[in-house]
Amino acid sequence: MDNVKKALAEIVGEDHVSAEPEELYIYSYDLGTTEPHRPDYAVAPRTTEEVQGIVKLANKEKIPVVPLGGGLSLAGLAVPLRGGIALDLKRMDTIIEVNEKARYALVECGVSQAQMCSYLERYHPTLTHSEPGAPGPATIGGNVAIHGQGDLAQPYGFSSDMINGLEIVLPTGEVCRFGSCSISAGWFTLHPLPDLGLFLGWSGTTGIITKVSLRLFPCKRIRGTGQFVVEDEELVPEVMHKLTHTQMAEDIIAYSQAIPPFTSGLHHITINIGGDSEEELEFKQKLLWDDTLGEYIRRGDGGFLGFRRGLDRPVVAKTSDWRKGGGFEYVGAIMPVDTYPECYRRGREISERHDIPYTVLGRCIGMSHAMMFSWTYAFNRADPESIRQAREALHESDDLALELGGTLWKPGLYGQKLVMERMDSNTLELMKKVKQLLDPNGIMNPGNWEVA
Amino acid sequence: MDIVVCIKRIPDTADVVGIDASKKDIEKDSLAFKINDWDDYALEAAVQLKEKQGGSITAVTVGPKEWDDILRRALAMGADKAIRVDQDMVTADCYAVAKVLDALIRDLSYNLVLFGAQSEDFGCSQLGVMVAEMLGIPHAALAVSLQVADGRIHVSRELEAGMLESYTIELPALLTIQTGINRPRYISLGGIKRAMSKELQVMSLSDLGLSLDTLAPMVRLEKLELPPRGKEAELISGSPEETADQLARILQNSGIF
Amino acid sequence: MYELKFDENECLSCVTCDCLTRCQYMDIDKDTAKTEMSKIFNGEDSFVLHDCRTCYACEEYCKMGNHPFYLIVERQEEMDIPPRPRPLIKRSVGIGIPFRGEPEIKEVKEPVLSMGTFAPLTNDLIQGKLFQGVSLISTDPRTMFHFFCQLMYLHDARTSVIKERLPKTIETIARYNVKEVIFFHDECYGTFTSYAPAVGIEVPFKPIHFFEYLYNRLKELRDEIKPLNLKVAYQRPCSSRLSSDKLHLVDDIFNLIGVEHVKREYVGENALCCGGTILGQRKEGSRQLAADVQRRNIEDMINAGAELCVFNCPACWDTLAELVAQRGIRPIYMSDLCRLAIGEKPAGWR
Amino acid sequence: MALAEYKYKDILHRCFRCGYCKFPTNWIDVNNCPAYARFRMESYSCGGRLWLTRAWLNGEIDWTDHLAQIMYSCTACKNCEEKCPLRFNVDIVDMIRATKSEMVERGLIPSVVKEFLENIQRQGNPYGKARAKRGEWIGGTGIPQYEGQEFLYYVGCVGSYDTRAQETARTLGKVLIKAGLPFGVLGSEENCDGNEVNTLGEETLFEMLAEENIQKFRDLGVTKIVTLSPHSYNTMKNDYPRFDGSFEVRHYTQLLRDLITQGKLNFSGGLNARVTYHDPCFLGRWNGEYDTPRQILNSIPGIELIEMEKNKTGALCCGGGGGNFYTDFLAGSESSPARIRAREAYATGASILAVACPNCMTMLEDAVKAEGLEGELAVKDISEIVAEVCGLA
Repeated sequence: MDNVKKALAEIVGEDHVSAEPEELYIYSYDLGTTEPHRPDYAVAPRTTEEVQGIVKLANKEKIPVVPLGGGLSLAGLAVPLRGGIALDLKRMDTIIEVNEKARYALVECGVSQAQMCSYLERYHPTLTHSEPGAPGPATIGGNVAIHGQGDLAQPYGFSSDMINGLEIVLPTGEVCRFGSCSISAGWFTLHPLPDLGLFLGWSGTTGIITKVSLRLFPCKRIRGTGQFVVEDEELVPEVMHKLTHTQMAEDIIAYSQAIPPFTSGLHHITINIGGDSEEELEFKQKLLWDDTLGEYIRRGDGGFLGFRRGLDRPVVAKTSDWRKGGGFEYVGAIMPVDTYPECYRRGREISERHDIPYTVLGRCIGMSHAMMFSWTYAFNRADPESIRQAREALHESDDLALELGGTLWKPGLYGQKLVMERMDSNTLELMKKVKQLLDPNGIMNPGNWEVA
Repeated sequence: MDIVVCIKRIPDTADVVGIDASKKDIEKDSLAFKINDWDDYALEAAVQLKEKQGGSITAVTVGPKEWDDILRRALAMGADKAIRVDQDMVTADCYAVAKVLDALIRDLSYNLVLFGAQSEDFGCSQLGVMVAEMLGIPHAALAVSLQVADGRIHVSRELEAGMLESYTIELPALLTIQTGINRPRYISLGGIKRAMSKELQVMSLSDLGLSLDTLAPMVRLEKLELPPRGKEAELISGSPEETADQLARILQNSGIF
Repeated sequence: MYELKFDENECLSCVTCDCLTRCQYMDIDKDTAKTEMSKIFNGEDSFVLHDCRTCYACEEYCKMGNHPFYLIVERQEEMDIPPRPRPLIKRSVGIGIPFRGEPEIKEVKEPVLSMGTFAPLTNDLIQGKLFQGVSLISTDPRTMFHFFCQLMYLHDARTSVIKERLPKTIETIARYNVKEVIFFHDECYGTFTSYAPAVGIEVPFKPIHFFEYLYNRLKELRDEIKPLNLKVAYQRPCSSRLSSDKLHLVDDIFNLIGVEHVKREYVGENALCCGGTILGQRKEGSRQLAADVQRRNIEDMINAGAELCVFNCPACWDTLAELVAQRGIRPIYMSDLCRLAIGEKPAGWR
Repeated sequence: MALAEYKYKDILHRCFRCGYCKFPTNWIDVNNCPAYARFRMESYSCGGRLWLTRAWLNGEIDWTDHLAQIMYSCTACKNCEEKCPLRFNVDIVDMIRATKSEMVERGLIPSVVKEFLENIQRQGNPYGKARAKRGEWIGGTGIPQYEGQEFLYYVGCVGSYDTRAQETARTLGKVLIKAGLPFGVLGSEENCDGNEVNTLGEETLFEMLAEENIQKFRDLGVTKIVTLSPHSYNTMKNDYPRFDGSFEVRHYTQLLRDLITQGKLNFSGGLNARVTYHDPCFLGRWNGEYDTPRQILNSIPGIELIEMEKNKTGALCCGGGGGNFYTDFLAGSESSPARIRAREAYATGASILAVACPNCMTMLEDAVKAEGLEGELAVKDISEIVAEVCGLA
């Protein structure tokens, strides 16, 4: 095996490849409840050319390649199920270009969310990107690869709907470019060339994203979050529907959690809005709280908790420390908005059955077109029983999401199996052909989306 | 597997060397002291053997009270017992010290005796082999690797130009250990404190039936002095052929031949 | 159980009906006041029960020793006309439940200061000479709600919750068996001196107003005081309406430390609510009213030339401090202002 | 189980490894944990070290040289404590120190660390140079021995033995003489202050060094100490009181600032230069001292002080802490923290990189050479800048 390590070292340099037990231990773990699997090598490339070299070598030696950015998918998508090369892409963290006029940012896949926020705030204050609220080190590449959603999902959809162009290293080592960048220097649009969208939502099984051109959006001078609270979960869908009608909000999230106890059983709806002037801000506040939600307030069914200026980005990963356990994992599903009440009620049952304080959250995508609904389960990393309980609760939540007619977002192995069992056979067959076409040697993140 | 390890305390000159008034020793007042490097490797070898085979380790030295510190260190490293023969023999030769160690080790129960290959101060590298002869047990010097198996020990010795000579020797036997055989572990101050409770036995020459006058050295140290400073030095550089040619010319003109 | 002492004859014989005629949020003449108040004590519905902004002021306006506001809140609960939406009430009723653990009752020597539910502020505010020798109770955020006076439920038409939990709080404080207790917040002080007697709840210790303690302490340290000659406005909290006999201490302290209490319209009995509870009330236009009240209050301070805005209630602070700062007036707690006067540097003060 | 004795066994598992600890306060890059900046492998991040500690003490992985090197590449710069969002963040650096002491007590440490500690055990300095030579830096400067003067000027190992740092030690001595400060030095009687020994995990050796120093200071009647290095300042201010050695300890910048404001040190000239200042971790993040050095620089006419993008709580460590100025685990690449920091300093357009610590001095001066910036960016200690404008250079 050593000649592989030597070859890898020639590609990325001595310092950036390791087969030592320490690196293999760390890269075998997801932060959630997924069982760890040791890779054979941990490699940190700096350029697209180095990624190509690694992938070509992997083809020659028939070794799996498992790409990861922050490795924070909390679904085990970057756990090397069949060993091989853990490909840490975080060294590819150059912000190549920010085009103010066309409002896009061309970045290497390893640019972190926090770095993007900080860079735009400092150099392009009138622009912002859809920040997913994940911990800072989560990467732009990773987020689009799993169809993530951010705090602009309500007006503009999934992060993967905000792509102007992609540079991909195919499983056989060639570099492809998709969008205007494939025929000109500009990375301003993904459409309308023949659509070859085969690399998102595949959990890195069809290729490695090395560059992303991400759409940016206007950033208002004053941005803040208002909170509305209701007790009856049946109200949430209609409130979300009315709020999206105003087209004034940037992000609408409904969440409910057992801790702290005074919030238990209540549904907090946070609404992000922005304005360049106090007048614009007040105009939006009036439209949202008075004209749209006024009826609920007057009837006493819903309460306005106030508007706080400033957005807390990136969101602090405090959830992991609730039970002093250092860990949590959640199932994310894309559900119809009107399933919120059922998702909440059934989710609470699952949590109570596994003695885990319930935490659920629904983030509106588009004009109430859908929502990302998450069931979160904290666990104590030092207590295997609590990990087992969390894992069971996660699987029951996977089942629940599909039972209620939803689809699973970034599913782990268990979820992928459920989805493939329900998927119509022709689509499944096509997936298999695409995978074989792109990855003849089956080296790309094997074990994921494996059609029998 | 019972092992005896003989260790020595030497000054850590740290390139500050001066001759003392007696002209027979170096100025020691402001110096710090440490265990002889080779002996550290010997101790580590013993501890590793004990960790694999079990048994006991006795650390032994011949020297005045201040030498207890290297015995405490040996105990912290893993020795079970320490013995110091309370006699300052720094100016004595290897033969005299060997006589003392022979008398001491003869009464101990051992399968293996380990010495450092040489000492950093005088560097005679004779003491170990002398004691082996006196004890009448087989020995090997400059050991760079050792494995023990059913009563015998497989040893590789270091010769010039990286050549190795390997033996299988019946126990009991004596080995002198070369540096590089292992990586001696660090001994923390806390470790030394924790080992304070272990036994450190002090014996006198008379306990061994010896006295100073019966230990006449075969070699006597007459005078110690610093080498005179050279007047000038010339650095010859270039390829081997060129340097050889220049050297030849210098030697011819210097009138040595 | 714990009947509100209310004598309707006092009202009938009242000449001015100040309680409603001087209300800052409803325009009511004397006759309307008389009829509405009689409807209220007869248990009939009245627009006053719907439009009341729970600013406590009528407790102070009533010179007949009656309790118009406490009565209004009781009726609101009886007729289920809470000023705030039910989810907000459920949330604030839940906040008052101690989360985990029993308070650790230890031996304390007077003077004793209770931080109530503002334990997290202890480290920043309770520092320096002013508080040397003071024993503190309720400084642990996890158990502070055992010392909660519950009076905030007057904003939620939940006197039942107050009457249910207040006795337990009093019993917890009484277990320290000290004769006198200084209360950091006006609301605690108002509960034990005004509300508890009004509903017949016995208070076995003597409450001391925080400003009374500060004022006496400053007099002891008189020679260390250097006049600050700053222009200050005071944000009077709603609960201070229950202890109007102690309001003079504000100016006593200001004079002692050499600050000028600026002349402004909304001061003393005309003080404006910080808008914190109005914001979420059910009545139409509440959000804008809160914003308007806050704007008028702050502009009043600016026009009067205030450099600092002095707070004592952390809820007022959370609502107004940032807004005040944005308009160039620096927010400061009363105790920190006093520390400045004796040459100390409060936390975070540049 | 080894985990049972580990000091932080109850909170070690609470690290979620979310990775905040790699960022500076302003989030601008992911390079503020020096070890992670150098190797860019997850194992080298602070979260990686905590997980590996747990794995080792749990028996999931064995001790190896590589594991020890990962632990000892932590420079104890406290960036992780600044950025970790969880409540145990104040203990993180000590958690890693406790891992190192687990290794020390088992004798399983990298040989260069063994050398470092044994040299200090014998010669009182990590270089293993003779104790007798510790006063040689004084040379002919006339800096007096300590005989009860008001201030003890404590120099430290790097200032006493490292050639470049010796110049700084001498310069500071001359400045103090010029200011008429009654002070003296211990010269060859001075011993290691133990700060690095503590961060390397040799707890008993640290205790011995601290107790011996405290006893020596007490015998000599020392009450006020001014240190050349923030490392000595940190341990004497924060740790010595644990061994009831309470002295009035100041870093020399704090003393110079007072001397300047009291008019005891007036400048004969100015210095027209663009200067950027590097916050040493043991002055900044460990002790919250960010302003004093800047006040000194701003008080010198002609100096234009420009801040690097990462400064104060978000400063990038020079990579010399935790013994790394000697063990050099982070050396050997353009992504060595010192070289990243040198590039950052150069990018401000400054011609002088001002430092306030002998470790930073040696690390950053080597880095400037390695970056080929020798003629364009000069690394100067604040005492040297003050000396220059006082006509002492």
